[in-house]
Amino acid sequence: MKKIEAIIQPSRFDAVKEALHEVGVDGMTVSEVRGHGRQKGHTEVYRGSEYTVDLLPKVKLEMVVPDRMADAAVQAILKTAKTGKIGDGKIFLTHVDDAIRIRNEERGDAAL
Amino acid sequence: MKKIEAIIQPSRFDAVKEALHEVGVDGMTVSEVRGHGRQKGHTEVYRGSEYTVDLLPKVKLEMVVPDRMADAAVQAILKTAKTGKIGDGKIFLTHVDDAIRIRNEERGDAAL
Amino acid sequence: MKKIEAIIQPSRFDAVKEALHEVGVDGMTVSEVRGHGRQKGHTEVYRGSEYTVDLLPKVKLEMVVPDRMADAAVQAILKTAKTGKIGDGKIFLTHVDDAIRIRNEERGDAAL
Amino acid sequence: MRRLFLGLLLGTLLISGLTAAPACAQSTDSQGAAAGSASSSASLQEQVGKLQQQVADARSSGDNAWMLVCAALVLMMTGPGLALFYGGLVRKKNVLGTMMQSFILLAIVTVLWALFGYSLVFHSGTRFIGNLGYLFLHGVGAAPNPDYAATIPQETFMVYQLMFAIITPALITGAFAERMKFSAMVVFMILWTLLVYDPMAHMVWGKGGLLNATLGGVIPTLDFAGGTVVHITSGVSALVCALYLGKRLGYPHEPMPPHSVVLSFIGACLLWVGWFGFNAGSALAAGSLASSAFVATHFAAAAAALGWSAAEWLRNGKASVLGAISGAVAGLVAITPAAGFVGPMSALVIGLIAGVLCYLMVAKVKGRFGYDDSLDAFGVHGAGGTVGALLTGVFAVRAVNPIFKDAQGNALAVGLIDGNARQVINQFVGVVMAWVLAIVGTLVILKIVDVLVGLRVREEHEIQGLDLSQHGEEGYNLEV
Amino acid sequence: MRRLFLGLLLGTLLISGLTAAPACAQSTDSQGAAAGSASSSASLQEQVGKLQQQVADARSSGDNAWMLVCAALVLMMTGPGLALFYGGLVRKKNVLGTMMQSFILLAIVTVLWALFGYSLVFHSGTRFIGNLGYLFLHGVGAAPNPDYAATIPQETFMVYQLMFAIITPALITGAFAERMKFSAMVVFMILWTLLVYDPMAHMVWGKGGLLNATLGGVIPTLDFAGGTVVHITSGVSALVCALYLGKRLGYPHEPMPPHSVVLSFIGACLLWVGWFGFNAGSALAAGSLASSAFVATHFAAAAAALGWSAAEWLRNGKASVLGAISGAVAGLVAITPAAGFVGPMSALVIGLIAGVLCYLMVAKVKGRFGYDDSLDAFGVHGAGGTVGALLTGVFAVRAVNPIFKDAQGNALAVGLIDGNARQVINQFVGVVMAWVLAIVGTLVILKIVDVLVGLRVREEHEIQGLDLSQHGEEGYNLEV
Amino acid sequence: MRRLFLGLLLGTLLISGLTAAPACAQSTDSQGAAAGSASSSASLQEQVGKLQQQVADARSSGDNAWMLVCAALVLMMTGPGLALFYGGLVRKKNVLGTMMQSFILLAIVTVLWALFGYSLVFHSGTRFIGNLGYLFLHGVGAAPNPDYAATIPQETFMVYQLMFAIITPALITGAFAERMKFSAMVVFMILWTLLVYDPMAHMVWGKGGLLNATLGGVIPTLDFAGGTVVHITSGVSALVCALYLGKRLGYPHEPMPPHSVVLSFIGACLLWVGWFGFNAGSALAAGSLASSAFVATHFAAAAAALGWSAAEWLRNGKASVLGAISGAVAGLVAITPAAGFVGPMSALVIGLIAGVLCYLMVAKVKGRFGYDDSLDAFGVHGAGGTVGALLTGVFAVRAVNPIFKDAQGNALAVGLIDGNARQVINQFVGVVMAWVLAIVGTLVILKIVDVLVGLRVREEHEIQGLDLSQHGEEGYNLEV
Ligand SMILES: Nc1ncnc2c1ncn2[C@@H]1O[C@H](COP(=O)(O)OP(=O)(O)O)[C@@H](O)[C@H]1O
Ligand SMILES: Nc1ncnc2c1ncn2[C@@H]1O[C@H](COP(=O)(O)OP(=O)(O)O)[C@@H](O)[C@H]1O
Ligand SMILES: Nc1ncnc2c1ncn2[C@@H]1O[C@H](COP(=O)(O)OP(=O)(O)O)[C@@H](O)[C@H]1O
Repeated sequence: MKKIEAIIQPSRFDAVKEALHEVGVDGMTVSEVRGHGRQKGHTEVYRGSEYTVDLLPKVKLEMVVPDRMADAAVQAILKTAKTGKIGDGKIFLTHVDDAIRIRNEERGDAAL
Repeated sequence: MKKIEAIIQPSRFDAVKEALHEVGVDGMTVSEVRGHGRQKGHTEVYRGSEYTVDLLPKVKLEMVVPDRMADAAVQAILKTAKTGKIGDGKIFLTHVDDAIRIRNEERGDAAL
Repeated sequence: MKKIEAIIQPSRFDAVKEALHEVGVDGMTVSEVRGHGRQKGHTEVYRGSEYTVDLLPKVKLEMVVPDRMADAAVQAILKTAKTGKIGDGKIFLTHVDDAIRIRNEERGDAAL
Repeated sequence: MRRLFLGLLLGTLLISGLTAAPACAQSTDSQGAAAGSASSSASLQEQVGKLQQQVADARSSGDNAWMLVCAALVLMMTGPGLALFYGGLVRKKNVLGTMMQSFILLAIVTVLWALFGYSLVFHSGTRFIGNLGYLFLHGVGAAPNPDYAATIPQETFMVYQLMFAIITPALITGAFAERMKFSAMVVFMILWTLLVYDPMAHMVWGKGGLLNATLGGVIPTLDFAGGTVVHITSGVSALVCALYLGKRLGYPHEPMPPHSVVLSFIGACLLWVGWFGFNAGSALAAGSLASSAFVATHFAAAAAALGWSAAEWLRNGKASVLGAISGAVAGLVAITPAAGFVGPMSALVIGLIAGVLCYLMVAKVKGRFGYDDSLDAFGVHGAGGTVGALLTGVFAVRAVNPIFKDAQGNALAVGLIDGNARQVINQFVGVVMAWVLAIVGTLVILKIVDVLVGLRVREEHEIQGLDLSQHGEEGYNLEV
Repeated sequence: MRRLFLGLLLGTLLISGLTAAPACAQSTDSQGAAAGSASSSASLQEQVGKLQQQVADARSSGDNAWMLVCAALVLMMTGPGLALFYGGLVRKKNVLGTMMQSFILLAIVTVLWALFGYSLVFHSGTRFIGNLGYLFLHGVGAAPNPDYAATIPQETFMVYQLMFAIITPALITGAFAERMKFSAMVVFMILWTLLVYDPMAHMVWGKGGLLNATLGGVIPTLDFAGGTVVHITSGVSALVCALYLGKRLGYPHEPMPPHSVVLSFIGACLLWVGWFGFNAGSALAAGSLASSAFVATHFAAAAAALGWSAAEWLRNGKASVLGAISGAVAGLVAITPAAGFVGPMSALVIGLIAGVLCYLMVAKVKGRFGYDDSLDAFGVHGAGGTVGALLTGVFAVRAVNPIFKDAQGNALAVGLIDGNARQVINQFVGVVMAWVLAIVGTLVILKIVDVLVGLRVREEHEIQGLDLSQHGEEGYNLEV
Repeated sequence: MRRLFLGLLLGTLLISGLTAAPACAQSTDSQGAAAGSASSSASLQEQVGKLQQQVADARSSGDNAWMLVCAALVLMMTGPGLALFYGGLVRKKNVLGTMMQSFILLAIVTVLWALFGYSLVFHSGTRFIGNLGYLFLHGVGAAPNPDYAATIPQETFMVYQLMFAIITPALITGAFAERMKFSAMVVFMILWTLLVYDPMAHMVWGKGGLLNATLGGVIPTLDFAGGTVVHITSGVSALVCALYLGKRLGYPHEPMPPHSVVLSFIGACLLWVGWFGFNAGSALAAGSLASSAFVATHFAAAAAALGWSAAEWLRNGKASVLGAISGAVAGLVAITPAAGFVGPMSALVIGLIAGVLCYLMVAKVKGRFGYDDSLDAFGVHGAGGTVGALLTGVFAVRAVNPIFKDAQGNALAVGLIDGNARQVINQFVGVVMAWVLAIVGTLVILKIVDVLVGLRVREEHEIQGLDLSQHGEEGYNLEV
């Protein structure tokens, strides 16, 4: 099974979630993160002292899916998260050894 | 060495931490995440406009352990995080290549 | 390519970011986490009821880099994040299968 | 620490030893002194003459104390009250931008008022606007203006009324929250104050104004503390703004829950507290009319909170906190024109009606028509103000406020339940005037501002939020 | 922006040119007018007669101004004051539910008070409860009720006292925080107001009440602003609730730190500010007794904050913010019954004692007995109120308030240090009455409500939190 | 610590025993009398005599109502006002520590004031400090002190002035925020109150003080509500502290943005509201001077908010919320000494100047010199206070306040624009005195405290934050 980690623009999150749902990915874990990359940040000024914020709010989705679903999931994300502007984010794919559903201790693909 | 990632109910966190401690897992990194899965969320209504929240608060534990401890750790989590209801969460196991303790640059299992 | 996950002291974050920038690592994703380890926490007392906080604020950096850059990145982190005191944090290295830049669907090292 | 402390103690004792000496001579009772001691030589007539002045001063001292406090309370309604109420309702990224809109109005309207606003409203002039006799507050000083308030310095009256001129435009900002350019807002508000608020306030409250009930108006409309002047003008203008600017990106599909009902709660409570200054202060003196208006205000707020909560409970099975506080505000809005005219039981009824009605406006009507009145400025202030203005015509009674008198000075019937059905019509006329002025004025101003500076922020700025895009700041920086 | 600005400036100048004309006639000095100009023809006696009424009005204006402000201040104590103080102390998931309990009481108690509550407390009746002469506030209007306050409209007195009736039950909510059903709370509070508050308030403050010190009571108990009526009844009822409902899930093993000491801090400060309305307002006039009560209130709060902080410092090596603000509240509670009877130095002593004592209650006693008085409503209000009521018997002096007089009108000793040891016993009786009434009344009501609707939320609702489970909302939605 | 504590307790009891004595005999009850029925048998003269007392009481009732409210408002400025303003500006880890500094001063300064502070300031004594005639508030009761305020109980005056003594040291805490030990702060403040505030306040406001403008001072300096006494002393001492303590770790490289501009916003608004008590209350009565000061205060705040915002807009292309609220505070600071002396248009000018100037201080000058005045206590209060004190000499006019009179009682010119150029020099002398006293006094005290307890927290404590290291708490616990 594969873990898909997608870092996306917060404003695209709802669309991405929906698209994933459509290709059959339901389980996911979401966190608020801040991203640093090519996208340039902004400057804030407090009483004359400027400071540059180059960490921008992003949403990180993590979902572990059976190998066969990975592609569809990635496509769903790409389709909905892309705005074509710098800062759209990244997707990373990693191999996961095992998954366990805590509720009933199911393992492997069945647990996803 | 293995990374164990457990997404659990916030209310079970203290118990899980304790159980892990007992089997010898001390180091871990914890984050607040929101989970999406089979567990159905709830509806909030603000001035008559309803909206459905299907992202529920969860706690994510990440711990990297030597291979031989992985099983004990997983069992400890299962034992304490399980309530038997939908939404109890998942455990994922991944292979980790190396670990380094920043303080003294120890590597490998010694760093855990 | 490799994913470097570094859990560091929040007060070292700016220095680490700068050092990584210097060795050519720009993209990274940052999150606020809480760490549990050897570093002992502190006690808070509210109206006479004490409680021990053993989860301390840490910053987690995640960056996926081409294999050849991994070492330099790790060194940069070690150099800047180390204070020599317990609680300095850990670095974990994992193999990543693939990376995709959402904006233009580039894949592999080119996406980083 | 210990040593220091001992040292201090010692020092203190030492000093006290050195100087304790005679001291506290302060004995001759000087309380009476203020009134002047009855010098036996002065003729009684002289004493009485002097007393009359002193009594006037004493009366003024009580009334002025009250009115200054009320002015401070009404300021507190805008900042922090309304700013928090609205600030809590928007998304985190817009909290500062939203609060700033109220705050900058504090500053801008104050300056406009000092320069010419007060004059345009309260100097006599035409039926529709005052003239510039009080330009730069010329002649507005310690002496009372008996047309408006005979027992307090005109300066007090002026600054008290200023607070109304501040909060009224601030109420509008709820309608275009999260999407209007700051610069556009500033220009819009300057024009709106001049073209909508000042005329309307003059018509209702200014000497010789068209709708003034006591100072020579043609159509005597009752508006104790600003149902037409404050709430209808702002609420209806809000609706116009919401329609003209269009919806927020993502509305209504994306959830846009309040980022902090806690902030809104604080704001609502401060609005409630401040509203006593608004309504009871509109008696312009600390007499029993102020007490009556105070009670009516409080009762209407309470009843409306229950009304909204009950309606919600029936419909959703739960009473929400946002509902309860919104209901209270709706009740406060509706009682505003009526506060000094109705008895306590009528206030309960008015509040109850307003609570249920505004709930329906916000939860049903808005959804049906689909406009994006983001923070329900129209649903609460427009609707609540209108129903309040009309119900004032129903529930006003001479027993509370004998405002209409015949030639012999006998009190005449005031509202419908008092036997004066006509008043409902007068109220209706006042309401229509306010609606028309607000709609036309606001449309014209929006058009002007749209052409001059553009109304809406750019799409990416709307996504980024007003705080960063308009002000270069963030509301919260909670990372370590 | 720049162009617009210029345009505006130009426009302004233009208008000023057009209308600058004559204007500012406002010249005839009208300051004296209020007092009536001394028409030489009127007989002196007539003038004096008229003056007497005007003086009464002037006096009333000052006192009424004060009392209306105090009413607003006491409202501010409940919302946002207490709501924030309590709201900050609970976990995030319960913040709205906790604040809502205070807020809905604002609404509910107001309506009950308007319908019959005021009558039950302040109309004369039996020794234990008033009769229904003031039902629906019949006869409660502009005229003062000289039994209670001769210089302010009875409506003012009524609404001021209402604010006490609101905050008292709201204090109880601290004991059952984070686990009581909203519906159960509502029913409980309606009954509690009727069966505990109204009788107790009548006994102590109502004309002919059993414990009334000046209006025909049998056992003259001193309670200036509500030590027995407000703090003991609420604090002891709180303890009963905490015991009856049982502990929160996880208590005391799971940590349940305040989710925002910042909110509690704001709340505590607003309580302090509002308490001046509570205590100094209880003089029911703006004379020197109000000043004295104001000073005593402030001093006790300060001393108690230091007392609690010092105790903490000794025990933990640190003074906490939560400790300092809790101490201030404890001092305010303890000085409440005493405020209008004791001198400033005694107030410092009372505050200091209360600060240390309440700290011990909360940090030691509670732990030993193991009840879950979640926000220490008993530890602070029950204990602080009790010690304050007793110390009032010790420190009350006629120099501050000559409340007891002999037949010749000479002031008699008031408290123990004034030479009247008996008063301590009277205070003790008052305290016992309040404890007994609170315990019995609350137990009965809890039983009833438990049977009717059930007291506690379901376990999963308690875990989910009151905000979502009871109100369908969240306090904070900080995600973008 | 423990022993000391006992000593204090003992001492207090002792004092309360010694002074509980007779005290001030509560003027004959005039409450019911107010309406006084004209008994036809009483001679007219008697009636008039009685009326005179009643008029004095009525007057006092209005003024006392006002002054008690003002005292409450000024308390609200420190807590929650200033505490929030400052608390929002620091990083999250220091929010409680910062707010605690204000709060503990509420408690400490109150006790010091009760014991000897009031006496040192307001009892006559030398030109530099009062003597101990009012030790333990001996003789400070219901009777007015006509030297200061003839129409209110001296107790009211005392507690009102206390609120100024509280907020002044609290302002300093902005300079050493995020790095000073709590224990050091406590000791520093006790000494500072004694050695800087009390003398300065006596010199300017105390009878016979060197700079007192009306009660026998040598160099009549105008300071209506505390430009020199409050803002210069605190602001300049703040600068000294910032320099002495050195920069925060990481300053200025690490970003240290305000953790919650929202909190600061609430604080600033409450400061604005409370400032009416501060400035208009300094009229010490509810007459037209209070109204005038109220208006000047409000206008200056508004103009300064615009001034700062405009300056920012010009320089950064954006007006920030933090800028607008900082500007308002700067305007309030600058108008403080002038409030009761200048007309409304002058107030606008003063505000505008202060807004721009303080912006430059904070955004340019601070950066150039590189000191770490963390929350700009010097930039706003030191600079704003100084410019305000000087401009008072320019804009003060007899038309607003005829403070200087010739032998015949004719009003003399007051400030420069009134024709009295000398006053600017007097103001300058006052300013210099305040600067010198603040610099020298603060340096000495810092040295002492540094030796005794050490000023700065340990490095790891600074990183951890004051909340945890000094108080063992956290401001927010938002995890479920
Ligand atoms: N190498 C990386 N490792 C981890 N996260 C990355 C990496 N590169 C980019 N990111 C994440 O992706 C986000 C978008 O990347 P950025 O370079 O700004 O835009 P783009 O991918 O469009 O060039 C960043 O904000 C960061 O969160
Ligand atoms: N495939 C997945 N990848 C990542 N996280 C998942 C996945 N499936 C579930 N989760 C996490 O586990 C939580 C519980 O899953 P859910 O389906 O609701 O309950 P259950 O596992 O008991 O069926 C989710 O809220 C989510 O955070
Ligand atoms: N095995 C582990 N898995 C995941 N995170 C860990 C692990 N061990 C330590 N950490 C993280 O590293 C941080 C520092 O570890 P700690 O043991 O306190 O100090 P040190 O590494 O210097 O001995 C912890 O707070 C935690 O966030």
